[in-house]
Amino acid sequence: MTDRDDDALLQVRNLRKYYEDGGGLLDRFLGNEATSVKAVDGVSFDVHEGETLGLVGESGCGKSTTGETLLRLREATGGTVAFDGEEVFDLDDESLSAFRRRAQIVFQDPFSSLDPRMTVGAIVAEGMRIHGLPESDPTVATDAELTVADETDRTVDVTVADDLDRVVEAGDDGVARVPVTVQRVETDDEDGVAYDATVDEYEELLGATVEERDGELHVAVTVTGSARQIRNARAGALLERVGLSADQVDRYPHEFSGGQRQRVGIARALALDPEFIVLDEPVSALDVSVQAQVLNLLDDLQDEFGLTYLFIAHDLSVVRHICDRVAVMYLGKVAELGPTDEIFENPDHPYTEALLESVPRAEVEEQGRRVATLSGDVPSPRNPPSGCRFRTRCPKVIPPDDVDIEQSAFRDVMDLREDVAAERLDPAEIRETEPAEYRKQEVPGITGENAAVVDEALEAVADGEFDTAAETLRERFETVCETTPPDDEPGADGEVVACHLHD
Amino acid sequence: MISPRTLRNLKKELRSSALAKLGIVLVLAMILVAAFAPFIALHNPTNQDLEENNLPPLGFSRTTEETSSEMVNGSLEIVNETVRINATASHPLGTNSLGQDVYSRAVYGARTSMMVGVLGTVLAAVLGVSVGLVAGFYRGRVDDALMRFADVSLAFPSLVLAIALIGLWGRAAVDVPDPFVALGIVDPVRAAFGLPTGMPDSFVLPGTVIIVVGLVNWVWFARIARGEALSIREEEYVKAARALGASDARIIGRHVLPNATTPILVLATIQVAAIILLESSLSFLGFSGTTLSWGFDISQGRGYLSSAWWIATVPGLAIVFAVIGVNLVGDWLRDALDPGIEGEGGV
Amino acid sequence: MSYGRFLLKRGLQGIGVVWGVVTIVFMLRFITPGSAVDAVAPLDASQELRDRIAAELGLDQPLYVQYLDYLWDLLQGDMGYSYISGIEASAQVFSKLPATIELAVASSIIAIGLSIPLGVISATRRHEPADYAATTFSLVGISTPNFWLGIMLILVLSVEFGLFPTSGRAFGFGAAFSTLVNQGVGPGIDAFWQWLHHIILPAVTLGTYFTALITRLTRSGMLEELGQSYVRATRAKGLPESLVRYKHALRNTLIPVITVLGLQLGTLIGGAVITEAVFSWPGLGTTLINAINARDWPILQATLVVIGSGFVIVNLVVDAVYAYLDPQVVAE
Amino acid sequence: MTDEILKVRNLTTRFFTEEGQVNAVESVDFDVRDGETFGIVGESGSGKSVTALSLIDLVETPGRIVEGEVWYRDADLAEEHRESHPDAVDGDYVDVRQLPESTRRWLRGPAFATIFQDPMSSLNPSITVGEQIAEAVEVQRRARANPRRTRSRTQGYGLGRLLVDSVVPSRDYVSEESHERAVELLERVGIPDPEQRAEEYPHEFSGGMLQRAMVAQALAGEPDVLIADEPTTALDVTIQAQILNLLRDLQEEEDMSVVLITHNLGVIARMCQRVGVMYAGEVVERGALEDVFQNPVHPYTEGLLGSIPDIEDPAPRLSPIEGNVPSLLDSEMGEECYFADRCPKAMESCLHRIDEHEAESTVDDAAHHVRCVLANREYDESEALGPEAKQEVITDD
Repeated sequence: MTDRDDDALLQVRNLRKYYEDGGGLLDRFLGNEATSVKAVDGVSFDVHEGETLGLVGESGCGKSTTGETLLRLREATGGTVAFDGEEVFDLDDESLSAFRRRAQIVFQDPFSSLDPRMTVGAIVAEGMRIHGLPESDPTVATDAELTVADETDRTVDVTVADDLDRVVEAGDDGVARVPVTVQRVETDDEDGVAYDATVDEYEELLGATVEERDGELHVAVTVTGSARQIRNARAGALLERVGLSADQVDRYPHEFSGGQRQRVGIARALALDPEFIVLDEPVSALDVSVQAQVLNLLDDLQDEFGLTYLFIAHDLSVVRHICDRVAVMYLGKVAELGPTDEIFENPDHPYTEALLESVPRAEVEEQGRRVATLSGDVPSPRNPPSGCRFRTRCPKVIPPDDVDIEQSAFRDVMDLREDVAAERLDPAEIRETEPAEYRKQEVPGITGENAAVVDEALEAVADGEFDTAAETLRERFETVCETTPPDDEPGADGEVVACHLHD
Repeated sequence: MISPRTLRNLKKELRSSALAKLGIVLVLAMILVAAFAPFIALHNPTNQDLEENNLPPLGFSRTTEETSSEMVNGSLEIVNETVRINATASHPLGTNSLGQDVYSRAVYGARTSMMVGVLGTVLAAVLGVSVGLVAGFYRGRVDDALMRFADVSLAFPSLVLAIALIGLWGRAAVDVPDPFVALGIVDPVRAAFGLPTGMPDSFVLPGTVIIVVGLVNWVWFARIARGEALSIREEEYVKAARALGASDARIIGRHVLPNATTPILVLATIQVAAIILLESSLSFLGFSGTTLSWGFDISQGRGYLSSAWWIATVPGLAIVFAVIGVNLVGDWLRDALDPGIEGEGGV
Repeated sequence: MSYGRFLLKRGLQGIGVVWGVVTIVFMLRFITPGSAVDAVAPLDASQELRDRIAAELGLDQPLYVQYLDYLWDLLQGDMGYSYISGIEASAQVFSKLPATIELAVASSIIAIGLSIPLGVISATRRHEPADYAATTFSLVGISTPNFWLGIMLILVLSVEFGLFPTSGRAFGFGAAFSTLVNQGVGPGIDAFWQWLHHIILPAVTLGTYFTALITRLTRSGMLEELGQSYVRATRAKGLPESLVRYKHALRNTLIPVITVLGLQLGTLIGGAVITEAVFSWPGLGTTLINAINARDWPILQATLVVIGSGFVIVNLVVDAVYAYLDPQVVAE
Repeated sequence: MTDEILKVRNLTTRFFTEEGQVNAVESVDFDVRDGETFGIVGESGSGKSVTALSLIDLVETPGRIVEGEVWYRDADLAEEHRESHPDAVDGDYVDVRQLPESTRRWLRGPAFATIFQDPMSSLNPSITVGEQIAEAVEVQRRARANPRRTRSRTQGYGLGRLLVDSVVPSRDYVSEESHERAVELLERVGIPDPEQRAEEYPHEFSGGMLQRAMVAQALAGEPDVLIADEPTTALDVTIQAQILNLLRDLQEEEDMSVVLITHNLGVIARMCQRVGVMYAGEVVERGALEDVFQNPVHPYTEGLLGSIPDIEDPAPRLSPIEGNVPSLLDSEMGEECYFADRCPKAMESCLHRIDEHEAESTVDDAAHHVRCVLANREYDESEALGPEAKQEVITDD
């Protein structure tokens, strides 16, 4: 187990999430055994402050489930998640609520991530309403930049309510400051002159009163806006910040395009000014041109607010563009984890290699490129393959060292073993085409002892004895990939290559 | 509560569908008739006048055999003559066997149907939606228990269960004072129009029937609410709310319920129509707490089919038009809002 | 999960529902004001006489004992004896059952036979006369109370034109069938004609609401199905329109329609009760109403149990057809 | 000059909705050559899918193909209609738009075949995959048996039988050979253990396998042109690669032309020889892949290429196209180029309708058409449209 990497904001260790189904009383009685889908089956990684860690993989690999489980939006089956040193799964309600303010999430589908019956302003402000924000932070001092119109000949002192920071954000020096001007006003009542103070920012939320006491002007600046009005103003500001306009606060989600809705989702996540945001496929549902706008926005926000991102996606070119480090997931486990350039330039894990190879590049050289594709389909997470889960499709599956066989031939043997295990072969057809002949078609590249064993197995299949066939093939061709699962614990450098080629 | 998009869809559908317009007209008519019954009824529906019983409606006449005895040269003779009875203007739709005005009883019958239909639906909705939302949202054992109980209560046809419960619990009814009569504005207005005064100062609200109807139909609302809760809780905006730290109660109240209103609203219109039919069936079978009901009038008219067909026909037509109106409004809501519920609800 | 195991599971759930039905029927007695003794004992019976009756009926036992006795008797088919007529409750109820089944089956045949074609025609010939006719008929159909429809049919067809009997049930289907078998074709045909002659009006009365309901369902289901993308893809491969409509769209339309059939069975049986009252058709409906009015508990409970379990059995049949049509149901 | 199998001229499809007339496809021209893969790329709302549906005449109300010719090369068909539809025949080419609707429907299968984006929703969930492919084979077999009468395809299969079949799935309509052919087709597209899989239902297939089954179904009629509408968008990248390889192999072996419609420029680059870029219902640029990708003339094509993160050497920042996709409501579409409000090089001359200009092309036999004034003039800063002019363009009427 690696030591606790102290400056990591998030430490995920051996996270597991299984979905039980068919567990009803009746089902068990009837013998349909309860099966559990192992969506996330032991995932470990760290996320450092200010970093963007990519979590990439094909559908069904468990990346979204990981994102949601570590925010406790789903009940974890096992493992631990430490956020800034605190164990998230053990937080009591009160500290969980504090955690919620520091860690937020943005979702994928623009049409399902916003409540259609709420105005955009209410959506963005909901977080503040739940946490009773904006509350005043006692440590923030409040002050006014006083400008006194020249002809006023009185000395002026200003007192500012200490909850001013509910409206005006503290500057870099940690002080919430608001410009106030005081000037003399001609009035027609008996003493002909009066003094008036106005606040030049957030007029509708702040008020300034001026009193003349024994020759001196006392100006008091107070917060007059209601909590709701302040939240609405803050929501408007957030909408501006994500590229929409404040006066759209009262519009409804159906009046916005996909790209604009994602911006509202981002504004909602920013409302509690979190430190860490899980971006669960934020741009996958968007068109390319809108996608670029949102990616640029996410970049700018990260720099401005020092945010840490967990960026979940299946589009590798987007991940390459935005992530500092990348974790590639396959069937609920981490296959490879490391710095983005290293992973993309020279991938170690065969699955990462296959992924990068498959991605079509938008350039002329791509024309007619022949891609060596993986065989078969992603296995069902209900009963994942033993040992290394990628062995059923891996083009570099390791033959036993006492067997010399060429890689592509060994892949054919392994495919044959899959078919025998799933009883997908037709005994009559093998009988008819003679095992040796059938072997030549299915597994061309093998000779000698290897060929003999395969023929013997096919003979068994022809007699319908799939088990003996599987056993004969296993004795000779059993590979380390199927017996022992590769090590997917992050090393000292936090990297992972879960493949026996690299043990 | 109703989002502008829903209003826009409703208007758009209304513009393009004549049936929707007809539906709204019929329903509004029924509401007005029910509300202002004391003004538009010609007579006090309960006044009996045995001289003028079984009067035919305008445009029809009735013949009847009358036997009278006469002294004809010293001996008693039975004389049979056929007498033609014509309609009278004061009873345009005729009178029933007790001489009560058929039109006025139909008008007051609207009030009963409307009350039972709406209140019954509200009770069923409140019961069903709250249980359904909780079961759908929390799933697990709560949900299983509800589904089994729903299956069981679906095994009892609403009418069968209603008859049993009303039969056993009795027909308690509540005397509700008529607001307009209480204000004393009815008689002066009627006098101004030359209509007979002395309208009933209260009308009977069949309490047991409303409660039973509510109890019998809550399952439909529970099923719909559960279905909605099950699908809405998986929506991303619910997960986002949970990520913001919203409590379950807030999520159900602020996100699940508002988004579930559309199918519930459509089901409610279906249920109002179904309950009007159910109430009239109950009162037809004599299981209603009030005699001022369309079903009861139809059962009275059943005995006089050959001689006074209008006694049973008029209240029946009233039911048909009222229910057609409510069903058309239901179709309008379903076409405009497309809640995706088919075939749910019913008697 | 294979088809057989799916049915087995539904069967077990069905038994659970029947058990629920029986429990509710048993509980009914305890949520009703007044004691069961009142139904039996004469009004002026002395307290001592009333206690003896109560003991005899086992009402003095603790609740759960009564419940277990009730269940045990039920399992043996013994539903007690009618307080009024003294006849065995199960005998009386089962003698009335065929009449109700006849009525329900006859109206279902009319309903399903008429509504599926009507719904399909009005969906495929939208905005044409056929569509408007079907839509109007179905709207009026579900808005008409069936008892009033019955009375109007009697008024017009029986009283005015004397085509049909106003009430009663001459031959049961079984009786007509046995006449055919024992007394040969002549009387058999006559018996069947009598049976048919009496059942037409009640069946039409009960069937109308159901026909209208299924027509509307089939129509909207068909319209929705024709909008699905697999219909467009099927047309794209060159399939003739008739195949697209009937072999593909109609098949998937029937699945939700059949589900709703199961749900709306309660409406059918409820309707039967009131139709029997209108036509004084000697079925469970009339039995139920009389039992309620007379507080004849054994008969009341027996009727409810039979109706409830009949409902569960029919629902099982509906599930079987539904699972057969839609393979995904079994897979879930 | 290889011969064109399909020439589309001035194709215009509009939707007449309550909100008004939507110009989904606006005078689209393109050709598809023998054995070629022609790509149509564009973002959502660009009209690329409606173009596909218009080709196979499956535009449903409220949509209607308002105008346009679809010239399809088929000598026998041309011969057949030379007298009856003289102006619909030009040499071996026939304008299918002028043929009767039934003949156009007859072309689906032997002439055009289509595969759609989401295979799961393109197959009937309650009928086995084998049966649905066998159906496609059967329909072609019966059509070929007696081409004259279209009723032929339902001969001996009356309405009564149909109704029964809608409840009890039977194999009456489909002959035994068609079932065997279906299994062969499943094997042909690389589905293991085809006999067994043919008996399974769509929900028992993975996305990739089901898309292969859709391709098998498309091959039933040995089509000349396979129209693939976003065939791999719903698939993972490794499965996508398998399907693209399959499409290329089939294209070569079956000597079939492919119209590939997608929003993914990478897929276009890998598969297509020539490509058309669509924006707001119009083909704004079309030509050889090299021309369109390496020296794009239309600013939208440039913007599109600039928005894609490059997997090989990622730029620090993307250069997206500002603004949003315009509404296609006729009332809101002015006379100007529809991209004017978002175009970095918009000029005065862009404020009126622009038709296709011929731009220079590096590839010899492929013309490079661009619907933009920049095709034959330089961008002139002085004439540039200011931001307020652009804003005014959006809300001009």
